[in-house]
Amino acid sequence: MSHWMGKLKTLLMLSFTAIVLSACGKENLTALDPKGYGAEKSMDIMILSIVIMTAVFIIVAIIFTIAVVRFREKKGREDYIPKQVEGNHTLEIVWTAIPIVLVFVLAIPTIITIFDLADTAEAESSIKVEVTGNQYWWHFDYKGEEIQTSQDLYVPVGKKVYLDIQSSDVIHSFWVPTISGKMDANPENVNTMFIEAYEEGVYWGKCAELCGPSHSLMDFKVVAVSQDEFDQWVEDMKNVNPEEKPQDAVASEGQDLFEANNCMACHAIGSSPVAVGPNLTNYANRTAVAGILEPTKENLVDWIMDPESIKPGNKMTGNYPEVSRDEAEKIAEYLMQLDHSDVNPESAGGIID
Amino acid sequence: MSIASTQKKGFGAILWDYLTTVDHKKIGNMYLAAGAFFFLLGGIEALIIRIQLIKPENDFISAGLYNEMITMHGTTMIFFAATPMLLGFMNGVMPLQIGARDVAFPFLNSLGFWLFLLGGILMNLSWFFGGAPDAGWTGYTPLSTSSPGHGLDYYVMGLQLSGAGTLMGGINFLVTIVTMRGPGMTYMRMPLFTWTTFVTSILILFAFPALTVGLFLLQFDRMFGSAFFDVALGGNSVIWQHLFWIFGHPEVYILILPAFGIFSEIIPTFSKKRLFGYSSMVFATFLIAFLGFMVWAHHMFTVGLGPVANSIFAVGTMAIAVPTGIKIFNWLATMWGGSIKINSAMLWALGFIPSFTIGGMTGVMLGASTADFQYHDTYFVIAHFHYVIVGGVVFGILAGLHYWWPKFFGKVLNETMGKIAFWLFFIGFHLTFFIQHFLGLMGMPRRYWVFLENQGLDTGNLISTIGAFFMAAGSIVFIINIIYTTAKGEKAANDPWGTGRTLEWAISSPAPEYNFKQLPLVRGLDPYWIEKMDGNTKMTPAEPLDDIHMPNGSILPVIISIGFFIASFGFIYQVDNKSWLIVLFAGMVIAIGSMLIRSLKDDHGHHIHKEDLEKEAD
Amino acid sequence: MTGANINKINSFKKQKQKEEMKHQVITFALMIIFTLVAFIAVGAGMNKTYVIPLILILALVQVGFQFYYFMHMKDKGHEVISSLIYGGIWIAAVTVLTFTTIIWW
Amino acid sequence: MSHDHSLSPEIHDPAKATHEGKHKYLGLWFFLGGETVLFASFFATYLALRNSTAGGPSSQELFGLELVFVMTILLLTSSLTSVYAIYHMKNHDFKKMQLWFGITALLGLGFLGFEIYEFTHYITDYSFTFRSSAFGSAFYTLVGFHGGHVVFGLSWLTALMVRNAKRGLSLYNAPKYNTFAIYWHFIDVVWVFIFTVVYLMGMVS
Ligand code: HEA
Ligand code: HEA
Ligand code: HEC
Ligand code: CUA
Ligand SMILES: [Cu+2]
Repeated sequence: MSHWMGKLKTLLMLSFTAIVLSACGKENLTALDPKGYGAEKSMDIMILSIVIMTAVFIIVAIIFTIAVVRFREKKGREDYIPKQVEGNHTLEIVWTAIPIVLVFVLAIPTIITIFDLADTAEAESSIKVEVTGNQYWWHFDYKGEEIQTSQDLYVPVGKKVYLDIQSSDVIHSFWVPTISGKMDANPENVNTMFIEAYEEGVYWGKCAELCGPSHSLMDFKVVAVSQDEFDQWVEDMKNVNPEEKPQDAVASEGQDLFEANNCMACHAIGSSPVAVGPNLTNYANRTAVAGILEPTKENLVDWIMDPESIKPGNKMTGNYPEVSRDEAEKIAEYLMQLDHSDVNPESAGGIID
Repeated sequence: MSIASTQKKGFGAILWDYLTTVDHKKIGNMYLAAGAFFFLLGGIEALIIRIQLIKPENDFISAGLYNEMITMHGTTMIFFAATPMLLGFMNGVMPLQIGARDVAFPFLNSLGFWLFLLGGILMNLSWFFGGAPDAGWTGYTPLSTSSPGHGLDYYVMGLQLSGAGTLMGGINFLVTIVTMRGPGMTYMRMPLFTWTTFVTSILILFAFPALTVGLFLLQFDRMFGSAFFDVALGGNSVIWQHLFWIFGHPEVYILILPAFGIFSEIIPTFSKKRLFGYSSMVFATFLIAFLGFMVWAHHMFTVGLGPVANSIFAVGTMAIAVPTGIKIFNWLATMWGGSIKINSAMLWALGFIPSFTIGGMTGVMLGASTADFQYHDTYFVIAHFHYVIVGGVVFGILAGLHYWWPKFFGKVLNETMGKIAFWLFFIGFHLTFFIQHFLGLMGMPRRYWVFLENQGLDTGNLISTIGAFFMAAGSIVFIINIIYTTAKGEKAANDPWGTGRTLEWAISSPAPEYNFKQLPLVRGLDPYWIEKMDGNTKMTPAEPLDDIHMPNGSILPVIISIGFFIASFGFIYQVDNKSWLIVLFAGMVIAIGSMLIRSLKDDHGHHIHKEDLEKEAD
Repeated sequence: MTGANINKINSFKKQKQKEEMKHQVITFALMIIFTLVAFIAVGAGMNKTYVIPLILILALVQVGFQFYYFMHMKDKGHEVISSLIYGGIWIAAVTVLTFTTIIWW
Repeated sequence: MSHDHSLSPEIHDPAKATHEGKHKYLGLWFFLGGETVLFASFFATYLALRNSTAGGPSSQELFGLELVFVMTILLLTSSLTSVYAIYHMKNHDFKKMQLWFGITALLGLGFLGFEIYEFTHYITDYSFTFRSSAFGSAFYTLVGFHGGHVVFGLSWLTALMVRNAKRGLSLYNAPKYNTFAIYWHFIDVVWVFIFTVVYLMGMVS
């Protein structure tokens, strides 16, 4: 019996380690490979707690195993009545005291990091972005810069960026696992949190609070670029001219259609307070269409023609005149040519797919 | 069994008997049956969830339906499966354990059950009337106030009904334990399951009102235009979260404490050894309950309550590890030096210890607020609470079912099938939920209808889904076992395990209507064991044989509950059309009218006569 | 027991009840006074920082009177009851404290 | 349980006289423990929302001392009259007990009348309703739930008095009256907090 048991065990162990190793998950999405300040602090506490937990679990497992193996009812001694032990004070004190100590060991660093992460001392001197969660997309408003973007949040590497997070409708939660833990976007108050990316990259963001049918599709990105590139990007974004005519005819027609179909009522290009729908400035450099689809023209056309099939319950569906495929293609062409900056996801190392 | 059942009854008579019964054992069985039904329902919903997540971007069910599915899965499992099944055990076992003939409020007991059942049915009817609630079992505002359709209205009314029922149960058990302990049954001689029933009832008493208030506010906002959660009129959505979790966290201890009680009965019985550290077990139970009220905001670490609040609640949360640890180690010490017999009931108990310990530890990890910024609302949390709930509560329920089945139904469940069911379920359970810890940390938030391709989440989700089917297989084997045992099983002895320690094993299986012909004299902890060790086969009676006073059955609880059930529809639909107010009033008239009848009509109960009792065998 | 005995006991009991009733009336009078003080304090436009703690304390004392005298919580056989009520009050206090501190606006 | 009925063949301590009475008495007390949390939740919600007037009338503009004072005195007095009723119950004077409970009911009714007047006053003269603002919702809900408890108490008392009018006092109904009295005091307790926290504090800040 023990023969095949042993083999089974090794097999299990092997597959387990295989899973765990491959299981750090996707780089730039996983929380297990932190590349930002908040994520790193969380990781420290995680590691500390896992060490404590593993130790305690091993102790429990050992006592458990010995008890079950050694004190099984013996054949032929079914009538044996063990001694009826009432308790043992020393033991009971030991297994009360040790967990208390362990809890303290975990609690103190936890409290220190809680206050560390809530520190807003540098908020005034840092970049500030107003983050608004909307049913199924994120809006970013760079304070004092007149820059508005949606879905892609550009930040400089190695700098604290303070986010003032709020919601325009239901509760959402802003989460970029590799960079930082999450913070809720509430409708009635502003939560402030800072993020700091250590490395350049395009990091996945997720909405972590149930917010309706398309909650699972409310992805966004943090694009961390070097300070120089960031400055460049800010400069470019400030100089966007929303009226600018595209070069080629198709795109130009697209622009007219964009206006004719009332898209402007919800979508701004350039810095404009309109925020019913995502700001479409610099659309050519978007990491994704509607947050989740690959940034191709076909996907964009699909979106414009039938957003409902892509994001159920989104707030664009049904609020604009029907567009034909031909029209949609033209609009897409126009949007795909909105290239307002040379700093783009590629500058941060590209979207990892 | 009792006098009445010696004659064969027709189906109608049996049905009437159950509709009108105020017998705590029958009510207990009904709680178990209804809870099991809802467990299967919730389980099927779980399977649908897992099928949807079997591969990336699956479209097995639509996004809206998925949200309904998780909401109904969570709500059904917590409120209509786990809680009632545990109430079933309390009803069926606790009065026997303290040597009582009945509970303090038999009528209220029945009313509580029917309110729960109709609440559960009401909520599930939403599937057929335009869609189930879809804001998660936590129903966070303003998503829940703005959710279109009537799903959330069903959620409010269903929970309100069943919550009222549960509250009645809690008060009933408290009074029963305080006033109806038999001769010699002092507090510190009460079996642990009775203790946990007591403490759980206190938790119910103090936790459910917060939910009631929260639901009222939600109901008023949705149905009568108030502005508690309407930000434009100064409302505040965080109030709901606080009220929900002031209830919600104690609720998880309402689930786990009775399960702890069950294990504290089973482990000594099958280790043939008294429970190690009885008094510290009692103390730990109280401490868990007390701390349980002081930690609710650990569900709200990311809400933005500020570092001070987060620190306080983090420390409070971690502190619960201490009393729970005391319990774990006491169980281990009980087995240590014992003579452990491993049958199905014990197997579930043994499976519980490591599984729950893992779940508890991830709980403490979640309590470390800084780390929770990463865990929160991901599959790590899903993994945590299924480890404690399935590995703790469901294992506890299954252990209890195997253990007390003979006492409830007079037959011993089949051992072979019991073991097969355990192993299938146990393996499936770890397969499903262990991997979810990693899924969460790899960036998979919870309540996700789909996960995207190429995010490294495929394998984990596949394994998880496979595990769920193992659990389903285990459940099916258990169902077959029940059917088989009912049809073919042998009649059980009073003390089928031979090592029973508490009073319920001193009487016949199933227990007679009046429980104890003569109330037994309790001489210490584990009274039946004491008598057996002294060579007695029976408890010493503490009173001469006499007439036994019994409460009368009544159909009113059913009618009252139906009245409120009807009124609920009035509440729900008067939003669309004011003429539904008629239904509301009609329902209320039925309910309140029946309550009046109940209070104005004297009901002194009846007696079972001494002469009839003498005819009955022991 | 003889009839005379019962009568004796009864008159003894009556006496005791009269006494208790006297206490009840005193309690009531105090409650009315507390209420008056609270209303006057507010009506007279006293400073907010003093008035709020004052009226809260008056309310608490009054409620104590209700529980202990009118509702007999001071009597024997109320041990379980009072521990439960205290439990309820504790949770009530924690709830109110949170809602007045960590809920914004 | 308690076999010392010898001392009191009558209804000296209705809370312990019969099993059923004892159960009811304890059950009600435990229920009140739950009610404490229930009202605490309402109070807490009110405190969190009392300044959320959304431009509508605020507590200072609305509340007046006189009305609340009269209501308070009515309810407090009704507490005392119910104590008198119980006093007479313990002395086996059924008639007087009914009388004092009758007065209790009238005082409660008076309180309720004023409350209804107060609400209509706010609604008609200030257009301050349940839907005006979060403050409005919280105010009417808290005070209204208390009022609902008064209504329930009055119905309970009426039912008891009518049902037992011809039956006199017995070991069967004495515990019922006694249990009611405890409930009635609790309603008073809640009101003490309402007039303090809602009205008085509302007028100061
Ligand atoms: C039966 C149900 C049950 C039980 C018993 C528990 C027990 C615990 N839970 Fe859990 N929990 C849930 C059900 C339960 N939970 C549910 C349903 C949710 C999610 C709700 C939702 O959002 O939908 C949740 C969520 C949840 C969260 C919020 C996570 C989030 O949303 O971000 C947290 C955070 O602190 C938490 C903590 C704990 C802790 C510390 C315990 C402790 O009680 C555990 C104590 C036990 C042990 C620690 C093991 C034994 C001890 C020892 C062997 C001693 C030595 C140990 C140490 C020194 C560490 N739980
Ligand atoms: C008591 C509580 C309880 C129990 C027992 C379970 C049991 C299970 N739960 Fe769940 N679960 C919750 C409480 C519970 N759960 C809660 C509160 C949530 C959160 C909801 C929310 O986010 O709002 C949740 C959420 C939740 C999710 C996350 C969904 C999401 O966030 O998107 C998942 C996913 O895997 C899951 C899976 C499971 C599985 C596989 C089981 C299995 O253990 C189930 C095993 C049982 C069966 C498989 C049944 C077998 C039935 C049959 C075989 C049918 C036979 C048929 C007939 C006889 C007709 N549950
Ligand atoms: C009622 C307002 C509204 C109108 C009108 C509207 N949209 Fe949108 N649009 C939205 C919203 C809201 C979203 C975000 C949807 C989501 O992600 O949930 C969106 C998303 C988009 C996106 C994806 C943005 C991104 O970040 O990738 C594109 C492209 C788009 N709309 C194009 C158009 C075009 C073209 C039209 C006109 C034909 C149009 N929209 C009309 C509201 C509107
Ligand atoms: Cu936004 Cu989920
Ligand atoms: Cu919790």
